[in-house]
Amino acid sequence: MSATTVILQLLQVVVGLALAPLLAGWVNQCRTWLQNKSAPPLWQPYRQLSKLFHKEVVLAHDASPLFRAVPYILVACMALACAIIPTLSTDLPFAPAADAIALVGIFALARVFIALAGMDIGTAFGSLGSRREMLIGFLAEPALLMVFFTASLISRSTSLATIVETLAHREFAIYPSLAFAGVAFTMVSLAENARVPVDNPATHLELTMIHEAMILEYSGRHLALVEWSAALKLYAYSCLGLALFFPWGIPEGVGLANFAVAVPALLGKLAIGGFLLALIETLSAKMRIFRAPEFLGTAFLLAVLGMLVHFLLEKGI
Amino acid sequence: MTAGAAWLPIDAAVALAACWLVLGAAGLFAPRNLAYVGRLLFPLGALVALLLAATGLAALHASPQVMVLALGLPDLPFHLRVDSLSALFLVLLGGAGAGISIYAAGYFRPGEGTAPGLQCLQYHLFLASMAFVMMADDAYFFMVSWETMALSSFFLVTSDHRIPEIRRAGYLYLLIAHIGAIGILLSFGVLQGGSGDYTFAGMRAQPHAGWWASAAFGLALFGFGAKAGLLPLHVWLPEAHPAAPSPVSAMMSGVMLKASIYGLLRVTFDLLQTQLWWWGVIVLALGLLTALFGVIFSAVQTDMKRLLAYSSIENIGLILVAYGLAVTFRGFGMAALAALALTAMLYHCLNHAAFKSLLFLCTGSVLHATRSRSLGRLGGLIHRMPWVAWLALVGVLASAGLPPGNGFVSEWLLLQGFLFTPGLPHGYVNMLVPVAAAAVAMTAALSGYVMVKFFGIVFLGRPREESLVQAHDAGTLERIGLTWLAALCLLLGLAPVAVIGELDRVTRPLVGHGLGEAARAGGWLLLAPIDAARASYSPLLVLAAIAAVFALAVMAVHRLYHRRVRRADPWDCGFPRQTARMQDTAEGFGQPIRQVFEPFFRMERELPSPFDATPRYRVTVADHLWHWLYLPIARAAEFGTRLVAFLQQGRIAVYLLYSFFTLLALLFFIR
Amino acid sequence: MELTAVLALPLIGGMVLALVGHRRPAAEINAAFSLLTLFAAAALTARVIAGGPLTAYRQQFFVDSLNVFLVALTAFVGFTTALFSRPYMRVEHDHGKLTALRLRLYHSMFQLFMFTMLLALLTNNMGILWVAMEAATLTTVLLVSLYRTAASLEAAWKYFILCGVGIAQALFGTILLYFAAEKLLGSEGSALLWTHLDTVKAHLEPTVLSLAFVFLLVGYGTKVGLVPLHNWLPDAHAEGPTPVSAVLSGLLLNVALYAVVRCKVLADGALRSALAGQLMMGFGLLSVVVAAFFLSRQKDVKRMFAYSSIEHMGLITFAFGMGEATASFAGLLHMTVHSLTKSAIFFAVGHAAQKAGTQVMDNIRGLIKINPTVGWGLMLGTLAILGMPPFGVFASEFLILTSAMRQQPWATPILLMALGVAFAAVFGKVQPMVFGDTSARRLPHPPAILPVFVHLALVLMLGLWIPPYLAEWYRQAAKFIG
Amino acid sequence: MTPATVSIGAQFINLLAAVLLLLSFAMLSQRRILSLIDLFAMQGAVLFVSTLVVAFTTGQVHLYYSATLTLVLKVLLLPWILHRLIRRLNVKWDVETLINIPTTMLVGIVLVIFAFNLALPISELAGTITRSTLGIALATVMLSFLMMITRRKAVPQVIGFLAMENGLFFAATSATYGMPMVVELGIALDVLVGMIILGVFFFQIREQFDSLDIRHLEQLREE
Repeated sequence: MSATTVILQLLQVVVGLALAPLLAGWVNQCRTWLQNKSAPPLWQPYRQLSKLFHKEVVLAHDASPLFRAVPYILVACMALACAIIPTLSTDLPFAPAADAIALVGIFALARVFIALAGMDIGTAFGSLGSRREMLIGFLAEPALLMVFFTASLISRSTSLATIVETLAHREFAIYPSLAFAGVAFTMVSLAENARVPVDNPATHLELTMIHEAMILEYSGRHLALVEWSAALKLYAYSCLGLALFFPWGIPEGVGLANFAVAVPALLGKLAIGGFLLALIETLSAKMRIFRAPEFLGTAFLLAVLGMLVHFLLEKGI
Repeated sequence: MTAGAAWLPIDAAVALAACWLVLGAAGLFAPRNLAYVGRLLFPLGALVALLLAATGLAALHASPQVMVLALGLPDLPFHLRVDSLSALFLVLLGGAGAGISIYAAGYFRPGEGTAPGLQCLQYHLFLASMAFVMMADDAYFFMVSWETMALSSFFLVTSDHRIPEIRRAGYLYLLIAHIGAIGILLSFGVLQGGSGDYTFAGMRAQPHAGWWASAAFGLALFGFGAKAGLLPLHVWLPEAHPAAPSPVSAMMSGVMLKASIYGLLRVTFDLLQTQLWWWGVIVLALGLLTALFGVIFSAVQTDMKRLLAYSSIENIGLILVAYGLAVTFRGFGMAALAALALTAMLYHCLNHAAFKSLLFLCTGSVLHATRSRSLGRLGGLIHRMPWVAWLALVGVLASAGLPPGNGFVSEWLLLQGFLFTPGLPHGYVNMLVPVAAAAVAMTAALSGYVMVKFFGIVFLGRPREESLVQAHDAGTLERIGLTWLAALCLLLGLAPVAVIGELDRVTRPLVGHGLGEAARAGGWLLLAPIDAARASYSPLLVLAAIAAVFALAVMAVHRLYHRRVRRADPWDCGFPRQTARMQDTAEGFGQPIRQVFEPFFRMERELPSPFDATPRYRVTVADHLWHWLYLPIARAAEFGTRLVAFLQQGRIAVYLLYSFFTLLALLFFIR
Repeated sequence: MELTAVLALPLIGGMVLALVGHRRPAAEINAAFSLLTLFAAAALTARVIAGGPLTAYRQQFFVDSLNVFLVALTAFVGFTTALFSRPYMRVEHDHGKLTALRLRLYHSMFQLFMFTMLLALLTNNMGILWVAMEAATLTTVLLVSLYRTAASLEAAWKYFILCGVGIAQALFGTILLYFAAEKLLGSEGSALLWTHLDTVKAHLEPTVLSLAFVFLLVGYGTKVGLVPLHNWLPDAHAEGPTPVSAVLSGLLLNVALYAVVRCKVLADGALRSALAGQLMMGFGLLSVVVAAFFLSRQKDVKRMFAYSSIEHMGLITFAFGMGEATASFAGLLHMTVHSLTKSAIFFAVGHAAQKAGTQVMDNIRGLIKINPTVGWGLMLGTLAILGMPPFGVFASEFLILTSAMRQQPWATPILLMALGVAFAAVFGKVQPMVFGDTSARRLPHPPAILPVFVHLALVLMLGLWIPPYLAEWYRQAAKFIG
Repeated sequence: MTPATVSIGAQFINLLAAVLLLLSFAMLSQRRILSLIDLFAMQGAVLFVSTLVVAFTTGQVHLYYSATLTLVLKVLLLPWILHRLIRRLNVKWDVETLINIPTTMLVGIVLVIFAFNLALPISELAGTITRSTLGIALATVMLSFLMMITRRKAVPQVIGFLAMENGLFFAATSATYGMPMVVELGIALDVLVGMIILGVFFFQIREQFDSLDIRHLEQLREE
């Protein structure tokens, strides 16, 4: 690995960290437009973050050290995810450290820690949220894994870089299995990012909330980090989706030329993706918590179907 | 033979096992003297365990050695043999045993069940018999060690025998173990194939025809499965593990279950020459069922040790899945892939031994500190017993299969194995595999759920009972034991390349291939079992990255802003009065699982009526198999006894009639 | 010489005790005579090991590796039983269950019983063998009915009638044997000498011999307790005093089986067919299965272990029926370990029952609390008898099962199934007796726990290591059993 | 020893054998206990005579001893003991049977046929003058067995037992000119001792159940 690749690697992480709140803001803006409301400015999330960073931390009496460590762990996990998902280039020196399966593992790690944090204070809502989060998780995780399996069966590899390369730069072929996988992935990422119809990031309505319930007790810089990591998660999932299903525009080589191509392509794709997300959120209604297993079960099923379809139709390819 | 001055590993191993026996016997000299037993004998036992682990490592690098003791039957003296497979499991036994023994040294308290000296005897007998199981090289010695293992562990399980449930658990355990042993004996009988030679060497020499081989395999699967907790023979496990004292639970779940896995491997890949691919498929299916069943049931448990016991069932299921995959690959003659699956399996054996023992020991400390096993009475212990809590967290992450924990490595390998199945030349298997992979993934995810429940309810939140306030942390010896096991977890999690290099020595003799050089090709840092382009994983890098970002973030935030913290009551959406009782109970946390997997359970609910002044909610979750399998068998036996009882009806005339008819019948018969 | 001593000592002992048996030191005298008998038996054994088979008194007596080992076993168990019965009977006496006169009867009959068994083992004359067996029945009848309770009388009555009738069949068989033999050996006494019969067995008339063997099998089989001739056995074991139960299971059944084996050797020689073996295997298998199912219905502890004796006798009969070196070896080994273990169990049970004041298992609880040694003795003995390694019973069962797998594969699953059922039944009943909280009381006399653990230690040793000379000895015996 | 005497003796023995069989049938059908004992005594007498005849015709000396033994034991001693017992226990009742007499007789016939068929090939081999009697002896044994099964009281059962002994003894003498002396003595001793023990038993049973009906002896069973 050359110095440029290392720079590119770091750059990718930094871009991620920087763009993530923007994406969140963009999604909110689109949603408010679609609901005929007047939108907050695009950089609202940045303001919010800095405000939170300046606020002091109000910590419950019996919060354990774990509770204080979790926000940093979350950020770390999400940064790691951004580092290995090919967004600006597929030639990433750090990518070999973790392949698709490991990526799922890292997301799971983050989830487990935030769930533990939710239970740490010992409030009714906290444990409620953690329980629901884990419920979502144990269905979403295998579904996501199956999506990756479909992709990696096509590309005969589980390393994300290789997958994206094969999908992007091999001669064009239509993979019906990927269609299934795509739908499954969309559903999973909706659930994972606490979006309608599974969760609603905009409310504090006790009975419906999941993500918010867990982080109720956070405040100040901790809350800022949690929010930021949530944004990062959304960013990571979007990039993942784009990389898997619309891999075009991610250059193999290094060099500023490629970079110049890659960044606008990414921005464009993210903008469209964000708008679509907002659209989905607007069109669908929040469902009862015990519909969620069915929803995710469907996603899981679709992913598995995708694999079967691959065995059936694409063995030759 | 052990001729010559050379001091071979096998001599050392046998000597060490003998040392255990001696230590056990020494316990009888002062059975009630806790200082003598606890502070002297058990630490010595731990030392012996360490040495045994070292010996195992040495043997792993040495060529197979045999030894014949002048004991046993006149025509069948005790044969012993240490090859790489035995060596690996000896390492496992020694490694886990060291931690558990040192912990046990601090664990036993006066006036609990059996006298400590007696427990010392039973415990070391248990260890020694397991060591001999892994070294035995003929059917008789194997059976003797095997049953001694069952017997000693039975006595340990029932050491607090005043409680009827514990007696019942012990009975169930020993009964199923015995029935399993019968299956194993039959399997050996088939394996010697009429030659009458019951040494393993003789069995290897036998050519086994297809159906006989299948019969032997089936019987072995039954026998060892009964000990491992394979569905539907798992019923003893969730009863016996909670009943036993925690070090014993740790030993049983961490090591003894692996002994049965060892036996299965020994029979399938060593004694039998041919492996048929459909054996693998069957085991794969059974393993999946077991894994899912185990994890689902552990999610709804309210007793922390039962929870862990069911999670042991789950892990055994995963191990068997890997095993089934290996057999299938082997059956189709794909050595490399068989090696991959087998490596995953062995790796998971090591991992489970480490983290499950750790977790059981942690429950032991909690039990001592709070006198309660019920999750409903615990909580907030991270403040009272930080050592146990943080060490438990290591085990929890490992058990949940999260990177960079060790549980993740083996699951990663397993899933890699699944990704290669498209190569299989058999359509149905091809179709089956994605489903299997999905089930495995789901199991892994669910184990995350379980572990969050376990750790969150026991250690986090607020204490659910007033008495928990004076809970104390574990003692020094206990801490040493826990730390040792946690260190093992980290080691296994962070140095996969080295471990796989060792496992390579085991898989080569069994399936004729290994991942050693492929893994080494990726460099010591990067684990790439096949090639880096295909799949790679580096726990060290992952950990380093996370740590780095963590540190950076902490520094940055504290540097750029401030580090002010104000303590206050929890906000909780502004609810005014909150009590610890408002947290999720174990039942509550398991409720979604109960709802999603309703058909798996046999549930009895008691819902309070809305007008109830003192509302009570009760739910018991039972296992269908009792009613579908075990009770019918019991009834059948009962019926048989009623039939024969008719013979003995007390009338002498009738008795005379019997002998008269017997006489006439025989006279008729010989005419 | 030794042989005379072996036979004379118990006889004299019987006489002496018939006179002084009611005095205080009677128990010690009893033990002393048994000890002397043991010494004599040991000497005899040594002699035979050194010098090989020998005959005495115009060949009326005959000692070879088969019966000398049984003689040694009998003398040994007889001695330990005498040791055990010392405190046991004393307690019975103190509880007013037995008068001094009954004690006298007990002691002298005990010695005479030993005499009859030793006679049956040592004689070379099939007729005398029969006489001795009958005499053994008579003596034990008196011992079984010692308590004079309704139940004990009933048990003794059934025992007398059933065994008497059975033995009568054996006599008819003996007559037929004689009838077949005299044409070859002339009608003077030598025609019933086993050694002579053995030399000419190939020429004995097959039809007669097959008939004779059937009668002999039914006759002595009744005393072995083979299903369906077993019905006397549980009653007699349950109702007699425990030392008697111990010797009945431990010794008498062995002796009866020994008689059957002797006859089988002759029959095999004459018939040139596996008929005898097949019959024995059939009976053995039936006994094992039926007894196994009986076990789980028992309420009385001694009755239960009586059924377990039936089961094991069936197993041994099956082994001898297979009739091949390994199988017979296993059979002999199983005879040894069974009588050692079972008598040990009865010792423990006896103390337990005395402590609890009942033989009903549901009322015996938590022996480990009141007396750990008795509790552990019972627990370990039970595990041993159930074929748990590392005890010797497992060794012999392993050998039996393995040779069954080689010769009669069909029978193996049945046997194993029966063993499994037996395990479930017996262990399920014994565990709560030993463990848990107790209701028992302490007793004035300390229990004689030594015999129990001596026996169990021997059994354990046989499981882990069979002394070479013992193995050699079994091999010789097994060789000529066929 | 001329063939004539031999053949006559043989015929005589056959006659006695027939009588023996007849007697055992009579016992099977007998209702009254005292006459049962008489029948048993008669059986003993027949046995005694037959033994004498065999001894005389074959000149086997030891058979004379056994003949006297029979006389003393089975004709005089045992019946005397039984009579005394009956008187001491003053039981005068009739014998009740489990199955009615005619059925018993029918079964008995079947048994006899079976026994004869069984004994036929063997008696071919017999070198003795009394070959054909083996079947009868066997039949006697089986009939007494049947009697033991069908009788409900203790005393008749014992008598059946003794009758079985007689059958065996007859087999011994007729088929093989008697067992070796030692054995015969042993057998006689056993029978005597057994009888005495039984005598003791009767009293004990009586004082326990104040009856000799063995229906009282059916308590020990598997419920």
